[in-house]
Amino acid sequence: MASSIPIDVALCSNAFEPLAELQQWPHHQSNAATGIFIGRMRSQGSSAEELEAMQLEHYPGMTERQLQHLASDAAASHGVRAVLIRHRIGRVTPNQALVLVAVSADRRGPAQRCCQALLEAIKHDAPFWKQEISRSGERRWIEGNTPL
Amino acid sequence: MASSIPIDVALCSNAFEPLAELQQWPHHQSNAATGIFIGRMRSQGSSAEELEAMQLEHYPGMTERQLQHLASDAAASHGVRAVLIRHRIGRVTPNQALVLVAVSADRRGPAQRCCQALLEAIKHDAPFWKQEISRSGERRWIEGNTPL
Amino acid sequence: MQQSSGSITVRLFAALREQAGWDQRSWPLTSGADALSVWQALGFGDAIPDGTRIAINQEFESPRQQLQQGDELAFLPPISGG
Amino acid sequence: MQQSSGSITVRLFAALREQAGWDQRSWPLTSGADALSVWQALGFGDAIPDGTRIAINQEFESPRQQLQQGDELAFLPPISGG
Repeated sequence: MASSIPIDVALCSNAFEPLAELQQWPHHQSNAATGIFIGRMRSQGSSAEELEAMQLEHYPGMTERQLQHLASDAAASHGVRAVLIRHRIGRVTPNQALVLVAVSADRRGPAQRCCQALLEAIKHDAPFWKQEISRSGERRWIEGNTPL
Repeated sequence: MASSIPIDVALCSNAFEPLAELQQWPHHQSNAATGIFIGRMRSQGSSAEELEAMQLEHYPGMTERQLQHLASDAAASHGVRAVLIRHRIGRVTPNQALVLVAVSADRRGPAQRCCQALLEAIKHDAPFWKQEISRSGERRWIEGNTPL
Repeated sequence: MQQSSGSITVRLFAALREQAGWDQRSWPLTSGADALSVWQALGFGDAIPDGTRIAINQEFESPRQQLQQGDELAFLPPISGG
Repeated sequence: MQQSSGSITVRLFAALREQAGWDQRSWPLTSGADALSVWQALGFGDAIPDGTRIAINQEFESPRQQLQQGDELAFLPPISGG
């Protein structure tokens, strides 16, 4: 299913401020319902060690197209009016924003459900890979996602 | 179930900017997952007529306590870390923000589910009453909520 | 009529307030009174309509909860917040 | 060995890229080749591990999808975005 609604997708190679991105996105001001998710980097790694940073690798070209495609599918199947995605790439430090998903719709149900479903789709079907970098300099690739 | 996490509840008798409220709320910057909902007034009423405004009545004292109580219950049952609620009262015009709910947690599932459940709880169990005012000056009390 | 034993405050909101033409009044408490009996005594009808809820001292309560001297009893028409 | 009929580009990412020591190379296309046969010919093992996905020309595909001259074939280890 394709969708002709406004879909605004960007990869950010530097730190981004989710609220500033939303400020630039007019749709949350003109629709009755907007669901938003902000995900940030944890300071502890998958083995509970303190992290120095994380490296976020992606597949240039495919990742952008896949995000657009996932957003368009989710928008069409939930009947929403506008979608925003920001996803960080490159070197990230604890507490920096990793992902922002915002969905505007005429009703709260579609806005919330679409936001939730799109976030899961991004986590499972957009080519990103996280490598944790511990304070001692050890690097470890994360396979799969944290539990829902 | 009571909860000792930060719960920030306020009724706003004047127009409020959801992003400005979030900007003042530190928890979305320090937790891994934040779910947010913004609800705005529709420009069309329940019979599809163009609205001039809406009057939002509440029960002073009970409404604030009930919001606090609903937030505290939802926070405890979903295991989240911080909750913010803003709800408009008084005369509202189309597109103005009516409600803001934000929930921060360590994981995306609790943040999103708590935000969604708390919004439903507010809609059904917090004493607010909407009166639509059409452009021709007709006033009508709304009974119940728009479908989810 | 049962003997009066103090008074309560009755509060109305939204459509109910407008229909009744008042928002708050003191009402004599008769022994054994509950929200339903006050609703009837106020002349609002035999039954509390579906969706109308009762608050006593600003907490939701059953319409059969017995009232006490000094209680604030509120009749809340169907809620439409959020 | 089957006859070569052009070439494809193979791309690796994340842990797989680091293990192999390269991220992109040209690879001769043999007739009937698919992602699984290229995986084996590259010496990565008999089977593509669970969770590793295949993209051909930047779209997800089955590992048994037949490859064409000029295709970009990518092996994607388990995704961890969001």
